[in-house]
Amino acid sequence: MADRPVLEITDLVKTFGALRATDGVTLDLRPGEIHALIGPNGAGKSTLIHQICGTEKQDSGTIRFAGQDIGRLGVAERARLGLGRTFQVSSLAPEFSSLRNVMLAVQAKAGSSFRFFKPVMRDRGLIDQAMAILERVGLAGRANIPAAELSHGERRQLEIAIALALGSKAFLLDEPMAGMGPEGSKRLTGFLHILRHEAPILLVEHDMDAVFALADRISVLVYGRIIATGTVEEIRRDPAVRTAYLGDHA
Amino acid sequence: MTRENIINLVLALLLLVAPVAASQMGQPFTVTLATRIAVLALAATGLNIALGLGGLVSFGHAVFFGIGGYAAGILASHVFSGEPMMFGFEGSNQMPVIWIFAVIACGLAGLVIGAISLRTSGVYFIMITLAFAQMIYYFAISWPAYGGEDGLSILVRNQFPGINTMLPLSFFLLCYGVLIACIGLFALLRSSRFGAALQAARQNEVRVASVGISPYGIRLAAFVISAMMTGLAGALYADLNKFVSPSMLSWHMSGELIVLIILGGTGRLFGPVAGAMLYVIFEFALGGITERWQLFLGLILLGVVLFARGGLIGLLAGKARHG
Amino acid sequence: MLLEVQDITTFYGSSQALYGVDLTVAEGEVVALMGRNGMGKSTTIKSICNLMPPKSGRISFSGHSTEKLPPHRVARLGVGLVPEGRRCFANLTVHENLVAAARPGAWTLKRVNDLFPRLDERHAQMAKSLSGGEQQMLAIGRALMTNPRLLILDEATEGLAPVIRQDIWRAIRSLKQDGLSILVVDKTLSELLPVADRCVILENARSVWNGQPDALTSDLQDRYLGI
Amino acid sequence: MILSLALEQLLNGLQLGVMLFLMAAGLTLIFGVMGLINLAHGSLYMVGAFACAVVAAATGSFWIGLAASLVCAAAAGAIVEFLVIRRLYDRDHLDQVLATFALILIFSEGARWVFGSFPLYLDIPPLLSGAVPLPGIEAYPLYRLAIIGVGALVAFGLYLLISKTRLGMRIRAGESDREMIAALGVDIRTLYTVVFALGSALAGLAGALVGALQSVQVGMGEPVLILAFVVIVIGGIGSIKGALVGALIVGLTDTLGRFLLPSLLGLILPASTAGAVGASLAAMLIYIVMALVLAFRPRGLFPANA
Amino acid sequence: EPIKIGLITTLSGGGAGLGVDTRDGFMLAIKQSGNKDITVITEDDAQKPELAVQIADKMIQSDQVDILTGIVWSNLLMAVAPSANAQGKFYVSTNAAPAALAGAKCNPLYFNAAYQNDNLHEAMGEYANKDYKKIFIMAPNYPAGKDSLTGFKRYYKGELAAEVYTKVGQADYAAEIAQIRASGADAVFAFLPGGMGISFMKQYAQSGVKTPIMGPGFSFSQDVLPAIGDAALGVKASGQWVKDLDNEANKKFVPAFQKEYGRLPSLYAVQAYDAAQLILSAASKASVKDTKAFGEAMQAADIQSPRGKFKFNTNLHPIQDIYVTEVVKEDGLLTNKTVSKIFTDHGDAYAKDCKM
Ligand SMILES: Nc1ncnc2c1ncn2[C@@H]1O[C@H](COP(=O)(O)OP(=O)(O)OP(=O)(O)O)[C@@H](O)[C@H]1O
Ligand SMILES: Nc1ncnc2c1ncn2[C@@H]1O[C@H](COP(=O)(O)OP(=O)(O)OP(=O)(O)O)[C@@H](O)[C@H]1O
Ligand SMILES: [Mg+2]
Ligand SMILES: [Mg+2]
Repeated sequence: MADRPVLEITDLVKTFGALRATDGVTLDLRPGEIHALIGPNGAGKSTLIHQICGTEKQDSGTIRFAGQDIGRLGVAERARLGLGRTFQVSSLAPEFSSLRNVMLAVQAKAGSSFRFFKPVMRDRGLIDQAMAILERVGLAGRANIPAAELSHGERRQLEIAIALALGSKAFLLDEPMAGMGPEGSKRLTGFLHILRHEAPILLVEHDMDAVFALADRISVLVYGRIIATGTVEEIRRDPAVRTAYLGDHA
Repeated sequence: MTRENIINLVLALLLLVAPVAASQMGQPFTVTLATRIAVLALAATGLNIALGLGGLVSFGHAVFFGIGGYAAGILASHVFSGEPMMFGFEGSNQMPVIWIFAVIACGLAGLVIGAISLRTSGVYFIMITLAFAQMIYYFAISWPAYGGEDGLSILVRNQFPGINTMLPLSFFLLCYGVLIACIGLFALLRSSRFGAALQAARQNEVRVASVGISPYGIRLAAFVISAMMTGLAGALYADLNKFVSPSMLSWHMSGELIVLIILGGTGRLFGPVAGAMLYVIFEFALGGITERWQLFLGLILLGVVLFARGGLIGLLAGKARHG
Repeated sequence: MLLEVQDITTFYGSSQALYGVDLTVAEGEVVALMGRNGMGKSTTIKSICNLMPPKSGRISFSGHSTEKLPPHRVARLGVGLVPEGRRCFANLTVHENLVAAARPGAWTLKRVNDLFPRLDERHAQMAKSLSGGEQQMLAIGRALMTNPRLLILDEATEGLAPVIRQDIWRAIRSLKQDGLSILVVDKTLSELLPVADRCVILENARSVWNGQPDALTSDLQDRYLGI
Repeated sequence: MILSLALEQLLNGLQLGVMLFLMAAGLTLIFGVMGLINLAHGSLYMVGAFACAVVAAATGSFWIGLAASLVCAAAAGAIVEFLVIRRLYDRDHLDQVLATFALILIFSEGARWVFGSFPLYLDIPPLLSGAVPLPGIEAYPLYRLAIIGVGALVAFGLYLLISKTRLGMRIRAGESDREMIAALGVDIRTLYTVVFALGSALAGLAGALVGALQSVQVGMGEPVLILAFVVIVIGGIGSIKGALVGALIVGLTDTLGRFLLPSLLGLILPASTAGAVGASLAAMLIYIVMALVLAFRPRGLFPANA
Repeated sequence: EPIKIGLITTLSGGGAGLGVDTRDGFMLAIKQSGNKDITVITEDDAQKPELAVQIADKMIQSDQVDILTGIVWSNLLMAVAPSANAQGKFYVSTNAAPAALAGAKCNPLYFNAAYQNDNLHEAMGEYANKDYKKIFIMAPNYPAGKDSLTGFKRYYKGELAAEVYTKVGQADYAAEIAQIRASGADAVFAFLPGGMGISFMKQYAQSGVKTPIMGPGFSFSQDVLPAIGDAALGVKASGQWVKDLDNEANKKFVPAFQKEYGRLPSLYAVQAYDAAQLILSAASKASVKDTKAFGEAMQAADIQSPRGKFKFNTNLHPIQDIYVTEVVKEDGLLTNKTVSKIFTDHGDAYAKDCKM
């Protein structure tokens, strides 16, 4: 793991009024790893993800991604550089079918959204790529169902499919397991094991079984500060983490 | 062939056959009505790109309609009066030249208005587009050079190479041709990658941004294309009436364009055609029967919104499918 | 019986989402509604609240049929809903969320704040800027403030930190002790089963199994829940 | 003299602003709080003015007319809500625009059917007629001062209603999630009917009050409608404070623009041209201001939910 | 021989009052004539130029009318009349009279039975010379408004306190009234048609400013006076027709109109009444298909106008007397009373540019 980190965050600060939601966070993500970010509700995990993707602007601190300072770029630009994300609350194009949701991502990756004439539904290349990805996440059977009609769990799967289709260089997953049944969680866990070899994953998750099974490193965020970083075993034993977060789940 | 396609074909044929037959039977006015339908449908098709596909409810599209109209009126008036416009340019009474002017002018106007307006969204967007339209409306009313509120007459309809535009039927066929071409363009746009991104941006802006497509750029492009198409319709409308006036720029006009689209079916390929047919025929038929026609028009519109969701096409062809 | 659901079918437009669900909740009972993703749990709940009225079948709440009742009348019979996805009122403050729909009873602002001190800390903040877990607490608190006879929790612990989740289960147990009836959907069986008096399992939008938690063998779990 | 004119124009701007606020108050209530674009607001304004004119003519009392305007507009609003509007809350803005556009046609032609095409007579009550001297100003119409008073009262009352009462909370909750507030046991349908009627009553009140100063005729609501939209959009939709500030900005810009622009241009152009060009600019001014505000603050000056 | 007349006027929307009077005045003359050969087709233009064009097209193409008439507004007239003339149809204007059609663009098929737009303003300019030295003039900022002030200034010799253009459709005049107060003018000339005038007058009466007001007759004609109320009392206006004019035709016309429609006629009604009379008189002399003969018969203007003398200028606009009136209350009803005659046989400034 001597490679240079893909994503490096240094001294990030974000305040909402009097609240320091992110309070000097320094964190990195290295190639091939799953780095779990855990912490109590309201600790600032999603806020951190928002700043990395650009939906919120940090007050100070730097964010470097793939060797470039991305702290000032817009959301779309960062996504084009290869930051893939899922949302804590599913965010899809509701009228589009699962397939078309993924196709949109495929076309976005190709940077070809200013093609005005060729009909997408006759674009075999586009469709095949999207279908392949739907198959990987197990949604192929629901390819033609509008996203609005998918159940909660299926939407989460679709979000992952979109992130995959973007061929991202790093994944930021905000609670991907939330709302998935035991079966789905199991499958997703297996899936993330494979995904990590494509690109490293920053995983925010409250499902400790999944986190313990997956993470190479865990950082614990409490009140906007990282209070501990370490391997699964180190974190499980850390008394501060137990009181702040894990409780008797260890 | 889907049911919607069949309906579209029927509408297209109806709009073509009715005036041709009427003109054979010596009812030239039907041709005029049909031309009006075609031109309004074209304007609404333009708006449909922004509104139907992109969800951009522009309450100021009359600006482009009016600019297109004034392009025709102003260029023609200089030919007529013999005074050069600027840089020694003489004006023109050739439709192709006028159309190019109209489309470019509207494209530029669309770029400026869109670039500012698209910073906002939702109701704010509705209102800022209206604001621009009102600015230009008041400007046109009080700007004396081209008639102000009194408007500007085009004494002789502009010409198109190889066609005698003074014949109502020829002029209709010309407008019809332009309409069909633009509907074709709309269909292409809608099914293209650009169209996919545009429609996705309407449904969920954040999603589109986070796959790496800037919704702003996509929308701006759509707005400009939409403006240009509506502007082209404006130029034809001026020639149809042989007259332009600021009322082409008024908010009523913008409202009417929106009404046409919803009446026909928002985002549907032939929605504007169906809407324009319905609207013009109502206006004409009701206006002939009673002075209170606006009351009945209001009731009919209300009925459509409340009970025929998806407009006429939605009623006949069912819900739109998105692949 | 407090709640009786008999063989309901429900449609989203023309697509059918429930094909015959039976379910009862007795006074003071905690019933767990289980099933894989997309099997119709949330739809059943929406039907009970008449947010998605069933097309056929019967629902009655403490003897009153809820047929044709608007949702607010159903709620006033004593159904408190914590919906899937929280659905807090984004443009209201935490405090306002809690009191907007409150009805008098044992649950007061103070009691809810004692249950979730975090809500008290954030009382003046807009709900939309709360963290996910905070919103979840708010949704539960909001339902309790209506002083329901039946509390319906649709994935109420989703996205909560383990400590908080334990708090919430503790709260659910104490509500149960107080005699409140609860219908609960949750994914974490290890936490759910100890609380439940009875389980109902949905498979392909039908209720297929109904029994005590101890009777839920690992064979059954494998077949219906994919574990 | 100059100073007194400037002072008077400032007061005029303020007064116009308050008048605009009165017109916009009902709209911002319905629009901001219930999330409904109600183009028929101008029609309810007209209903108020007509009711006041007709009843005042019949009874000889402006005050009874004023009461009638409140009642009629509220009743018209409640009926419209019951028959039409309540089917539109879940629809997108587009359907709302079309439906309420249709309502404008129906109201206008309906009113013409009943009252004919000629303007009606409605005059200021004797109690409030005439002008009074103010410090620095020779004379200022009493009625306009009264409008300032009523506007301020309405602003304050609405503010309290929306942000301090439980009713207000429920209405706002309904805006963010109607289904959910119903599932919690609040009869949101009836509540919305009440709010809509209230918004309509405010429109009617404005119609009656302003109608006494202006021409009471079919179509009087349309210019008002657009102005009212401009006002609430500048201020930020749904915010009573925003509507008030927006109204004052529009009132002052418009008054001062009409007055100053021609004079300023007069320094460089011949008087008659300056008058015309200045007036053209002045007519566009509020729209320019609105575009500027939105270009820099895309959600208005005081976005309600920030 | 049958004649078909298309009457396009505004019967819905804000300006419908004027259209209703136009239609009623016109139909009164047709009815009185008892001429069964004449058919009148009436349609509403809703004050929209596009709609007016469409209706005109329909009337010409499908109904095959011989004569169009009835439009109230200049901008609609500009949309309809030139193109109707180009298609060989007569247009007889009952009100609108833009300068453009009186001068170089005059047309042998275009008759104006009302006036030229500037006339009434010119009359007020002339009248103002008598009593006032410094006048505040004001009009809406659109072509008719500018024409109006130009017309006024053409005859007015004194000093202008200010020349103010207001927004079209403006409803609040506090700012202008303040300017009037500060200007030290000894009179105000305001051209504010329709609702604008009503609003202005009501507000002016409340303002405590006492400077006298004058304006063109149609701002204070019978259709708006009741709405302005007592605020209009004493206002001086100009008109080519006044209700109390002492001539035979007028003595018959006013009661007849009142009997038929239950209200007093306005200027618009008289103009339309005369337009119809002109057509009727020509119809009795020539065939409408023979445009030259019919046109000449029209130009002869062989009618008894309630205005008294009436004849056509070379540009086919009227030459007529113009009066100054004052708003008074008669039997509790506001109306205009003649004060004096200001112009005798007055034509317009554009006739010299008309080469026919
Ligand atoms: N726009 C905002 N304005 C004010 N406070 C905010 C805003 N956004 C977030 N916060 C606050 O910042 C804190 C961090 O929120 P965040 O959503 O990042 O938490 P989280 O760690 O993701 O929690 P969870 O695990 O529950 O999702 C919370 O207390 C939240 O209330
Ligand atoms: N709004 C909707 N329109 C159409 N179909 C829907 C809608 N919501 C849900 N469905 C369908 O109804 C079925 C049942 O969904 P429901 O949400 O009740 O499942 P669930 O058991 O709660 O699943 P999960 O555990 O994922 O929340 C699913 O097949 C889903 O696709
Ligand atoms: Mg979070
Ligand atoms: Mg569910």
